[in-house]
Amino acid sequence: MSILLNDDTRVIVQGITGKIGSVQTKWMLEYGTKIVGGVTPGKGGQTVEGLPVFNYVDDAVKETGANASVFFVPAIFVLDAFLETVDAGIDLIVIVPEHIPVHDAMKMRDYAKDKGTLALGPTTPGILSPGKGKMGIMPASLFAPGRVGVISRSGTLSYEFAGILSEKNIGQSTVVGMGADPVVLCNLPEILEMFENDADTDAVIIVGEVGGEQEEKAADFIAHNMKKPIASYIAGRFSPQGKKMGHAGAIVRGSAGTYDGKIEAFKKAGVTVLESPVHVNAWAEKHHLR
Amino acid sequence: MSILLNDDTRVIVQGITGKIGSVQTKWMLEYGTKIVGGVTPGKGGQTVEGLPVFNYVDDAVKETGANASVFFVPAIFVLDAFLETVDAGIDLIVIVPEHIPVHDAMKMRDYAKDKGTLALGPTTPGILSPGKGKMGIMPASLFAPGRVGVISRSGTLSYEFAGILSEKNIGQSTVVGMGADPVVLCNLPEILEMFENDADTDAVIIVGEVGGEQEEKAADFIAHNMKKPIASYIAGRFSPQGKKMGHAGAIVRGSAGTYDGKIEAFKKAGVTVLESPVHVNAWAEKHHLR
Amino acid sequence: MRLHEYEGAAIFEKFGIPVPRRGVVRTVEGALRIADEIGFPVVLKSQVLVGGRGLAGGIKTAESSDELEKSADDLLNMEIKGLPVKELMISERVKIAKELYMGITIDGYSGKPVAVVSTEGGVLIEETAKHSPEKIASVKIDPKLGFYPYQAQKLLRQLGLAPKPLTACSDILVRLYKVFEKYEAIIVEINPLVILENGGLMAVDAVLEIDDSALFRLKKSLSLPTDNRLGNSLENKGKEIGVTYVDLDGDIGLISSGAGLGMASMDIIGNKLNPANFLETGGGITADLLYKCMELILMKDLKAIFINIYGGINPIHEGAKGIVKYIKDHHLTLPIVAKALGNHQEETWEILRSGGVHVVTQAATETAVDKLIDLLK
Amino acid sequence: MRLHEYEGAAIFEKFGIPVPRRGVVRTVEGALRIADEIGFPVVLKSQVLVGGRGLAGGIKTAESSDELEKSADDLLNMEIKGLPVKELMISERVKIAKELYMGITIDGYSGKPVAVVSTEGGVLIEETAKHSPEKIASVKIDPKLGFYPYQAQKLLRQLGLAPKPLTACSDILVRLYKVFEKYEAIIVEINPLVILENGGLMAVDAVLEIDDSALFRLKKSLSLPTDNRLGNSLENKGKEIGVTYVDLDGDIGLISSGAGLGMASMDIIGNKLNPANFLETGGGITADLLYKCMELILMKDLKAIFINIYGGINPIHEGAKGIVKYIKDHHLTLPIVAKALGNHQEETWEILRSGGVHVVTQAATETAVDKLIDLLK
Repeated sequence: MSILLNDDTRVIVQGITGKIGSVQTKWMLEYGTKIVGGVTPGKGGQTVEGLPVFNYVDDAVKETGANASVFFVPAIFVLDAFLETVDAGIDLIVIVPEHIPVHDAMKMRDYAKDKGTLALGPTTPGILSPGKGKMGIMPASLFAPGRVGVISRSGTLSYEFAGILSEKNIGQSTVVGMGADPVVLCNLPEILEMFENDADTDAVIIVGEVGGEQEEKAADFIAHNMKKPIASYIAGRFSPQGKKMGHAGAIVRGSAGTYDGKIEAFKKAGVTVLESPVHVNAWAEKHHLR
Repeated sequence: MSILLNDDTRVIVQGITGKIGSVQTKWMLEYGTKIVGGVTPGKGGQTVEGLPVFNYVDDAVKETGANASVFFVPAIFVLDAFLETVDAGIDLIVIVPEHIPVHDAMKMRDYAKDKGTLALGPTTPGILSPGKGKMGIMPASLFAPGRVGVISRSGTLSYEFAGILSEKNIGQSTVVGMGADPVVLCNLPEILEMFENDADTDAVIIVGEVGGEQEEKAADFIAHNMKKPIASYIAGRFSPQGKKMGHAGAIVRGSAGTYDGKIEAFKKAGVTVLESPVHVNAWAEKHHLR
Repeated sequence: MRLHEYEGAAIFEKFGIPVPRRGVVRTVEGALRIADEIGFPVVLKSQVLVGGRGLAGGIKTAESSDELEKSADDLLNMEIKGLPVKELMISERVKIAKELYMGITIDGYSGKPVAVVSTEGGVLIEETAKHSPEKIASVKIDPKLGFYPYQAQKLLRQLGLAPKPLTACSDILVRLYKVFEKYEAIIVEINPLVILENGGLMAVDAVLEIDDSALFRLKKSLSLPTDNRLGNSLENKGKEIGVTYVDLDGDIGLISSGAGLGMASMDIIGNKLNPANFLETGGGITADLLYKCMELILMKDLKAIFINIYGGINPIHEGAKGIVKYIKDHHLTLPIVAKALGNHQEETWEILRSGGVHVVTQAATETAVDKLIDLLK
Repeated sequence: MRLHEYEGAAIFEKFGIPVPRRGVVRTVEGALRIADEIGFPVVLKSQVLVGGRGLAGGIKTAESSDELEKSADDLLNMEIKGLPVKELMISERVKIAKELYMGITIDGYSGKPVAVVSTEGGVLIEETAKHSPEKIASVKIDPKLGFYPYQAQKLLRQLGLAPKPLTACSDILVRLYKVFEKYEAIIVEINPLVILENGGLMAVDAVLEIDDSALFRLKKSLSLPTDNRLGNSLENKGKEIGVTYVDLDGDIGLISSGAGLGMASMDIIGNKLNPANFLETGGGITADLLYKCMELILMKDLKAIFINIYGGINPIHEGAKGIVKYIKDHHLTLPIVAKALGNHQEETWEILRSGGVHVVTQAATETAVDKLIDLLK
């Protein structure tokens, strides 16, 4: 087993007729993902890569039995399409697009929580379970099957870690992109819990970055709930200060959000802190991961 | 027992320092109601009729153990005060004021339902259980203790029915004003259910009026759930057409809302239909009510 | 408060709903000027705040200046259901392929807004509702969440529209909901929403009724006069003093506290007497208010007055004082029957009797009506 | 997009938040004219989009025309953190009894707005947060329900304010939330919110930062220029072509795909080399975009270029084509190291090598950084 994606996952691609949606559909199919159809309003009846295209998500669900959806919908339409998808009863939604208004993301998060729908993103490369399938844009060549779980706030850093591990023949069970936005639809501890409960994952790598308090909350969760070995890397130690959230943000978070605060929280929780991505090899060796 | 009001009911009066609030407090106290305090923002620390006044509802609850509230708050402040009162954990709220914006009433209703708070009104004379107490403005002289439940959409018609019954020594268990607005916080079937389950109520009188579909829904509820004798009067048979809700309203409701539709629904449900309030005496005699 | 069509159309336009080119005029010359601007053919629509103006002949079309001149003159000299036509809206006549209906109102029982759509727009929409319910679809809206295009589409899909008009309709319905929300409407309605021959959509009528209770916070964004919008001057006067007044044809003045009691009084009077009005005071009876109520109902020729009031909010003897003051100020001699119960009722009866009012002290309204009939024999 | 104080103040005013009388000027003469209108003493505030302008000397007061003339001239010839002061806000100087703080931002972890208030307003508010957390209170807001006076009061009660300023503050906080909601803010802030000597309240600063991703639907209601608002012209240019560009002091050009990978690159470069910038392409690499990125980073004098990209959304060889086209068009000879992995990577490497780029094919960024250091020896 892997987390999130499994043999019962039947995926639709929203925005399938777009340039990106159609190419990514091809790549997801090539990787063995069970894609059952697509949705683009007004393009119902067409086919893409041999898959049926529907106007509405509920039609797609009814006709294909889909239970998961990956979004390549233009940012300004994502909120509406997301609510539609939740209402249609889809269990897992991956929001790849970036530049979703954060006030929309708050509404999406709230709605998904209310209805018990699991959603990742926005601005996520998606999920990839090597050898099983992928929902999103992760470039398949960098991944290898194995027993290490990776969860990353940054899309490209998840590729970097998978690439480094794969080069040393250390495979991954599932690689999850949380999404890089300030408000994401699923927080870090929820993913960690899935990895902890996954029989096919032996250890977990958390790829974080400065800003927000996902890592601090995760550290707290790990200290109380996790037994598997965990390594973490926080990007941004030497980075120019990014977007400043003003006083209110700084006040609310206190020391949360800083590199030092995150590192300290992880160390307290017994998490191995990696100073650089390439150090993951030594950690994997120490824990005999493969 | 009576419904809604009982020996454990500890009432606060919101807007207690106003002209109407203070007079009505006096009258409610004179009727034996257990009033424990009042709330008027900015008037905390004063007393009215010997009762402590608080600035905030949560303070009043903490200090007095209040679990019910009756509103004499100006219409434009009612929404805010209502949400505050629900949040403070009050179980029963009676909204006496009229002219509450209906979009506010929709929000209030939704919030109360979400939090499981029972609320009556807006534009209700309140609740009166003869000999026990009252929350609201019902003039005590017209009521007498007994075993007939009265539920009325119209304030003054509830007085008319109670008056007619009392003159014939037929007492009431509880008289409930639902509120005369198009959107009320508690619908007719919910009150009927309480009367059906009340050991001290032998029969129920429903005082309805043309417009809306409370009576139609109540008829449906009665047919399936009630055993006690029920009489009903619908005001508006010969009345000039009131506010017209336009096509949309008429379309949504179909024949609901008309005098004939309501009468027909009640008759089908086995409810005695009274052509005039005074006919209630014959019905009461037939059922040996007292 | 119901808005005129032209006021509603201006708001719809601001919210991005397509409406015809148009202008509002009070004269034939004005009508000609507007028609010149927008080009013939045009439609002339009487701006009166009653339903059914089309069936009453209040809407005409004109192909030429001559025709326009005549029609405008006719309409501006016309009354519709007793209301004189003072304003005309002159608007472009569009080429209609199909008429739809859409509206949003409040479903009182669930306490939620409800959107209603139909493929059968036009004057007979209520008939359609009765006889072809399958041509009508509706959905309740959670006002906390708002109303999104996907929900509008889901509703409109039930009507079997083609994809293109469906998307355009859903866009308009979402905008209509924003009007409903922003203006705290009791009803917003487009009937008909026209599919044009060129495939576009246009809102050819605009109904917008605002919750009077919300006007206090809408006045700024509305910037419309809110007074004197009722057709009848006495009804406007009632609104001014804060009571509900409905004008009727009879000769018995009727004052009641509460709409329910007022309606019951009408029912009990039945065909035995003819009320001249229906005046409902609402809560909070004061001496001043009842004085003004007497003044208002006596603007008509009355044979008698029937007063049916309960004191709840205020002690009722205050109201009695106002009635008696009016009687004395105006040396009123016509028969007055009053049933007045509630707090301070004994005091009330005494005061009323001091003004020569026939007081009924029993609860049943029948007794009071019988008394009045007796007096008029 | 962060608004200037005067832009924010105008919006606050429109939402009923009391703000000082004021005017915005670009010249000393303008400053004198405004001061004459509102009367001395006045405050002169530099309108630059960076924090800490007060501590940097960007705010002055003037009691007289002479003083104003001198201060205005000083400020208009000043730079704050590298930004020239082009505009001054001249505003009335109010008599301050106490300075409070209030702000609303987004709590990312819960995904909800959060309101923050403090009795210790002023420039040192973040210090207060660290050392006297009891003087700060905050509450999360359910955006579905909105933010009501009773909630604002409940929050403000924690600060122990007297009833009168508490009610007035809660009114302002509720209005501030409406600004936050309407303008899809990332942050709105009043610091300080001043209790005046006469007991009134006034928002003496106005911070409003709008979510860039929401600008598409806000442009109409904002009616403000949305371009070129960043202090640095290269950063503005980055925004124009759709990438995040941060200007730095070094001499190594840095292009990365993704902020995380960019930050990791910076971390790994550490103190070994000095980046001249931080350019993050976001998703969707195309030939055209990478051509423009090359153009942008080469507006500075560079010793070498470091490219660290992954192809996810698009096949990565497209981006490579853009890089090589730029190299050939401009006969670029400076050393370029590129680590480029993802879809079509072999093709990508071939293309890059054809432009003389040193290609690294391993995943670890270290390898690429080592290669660059080697080349620069």
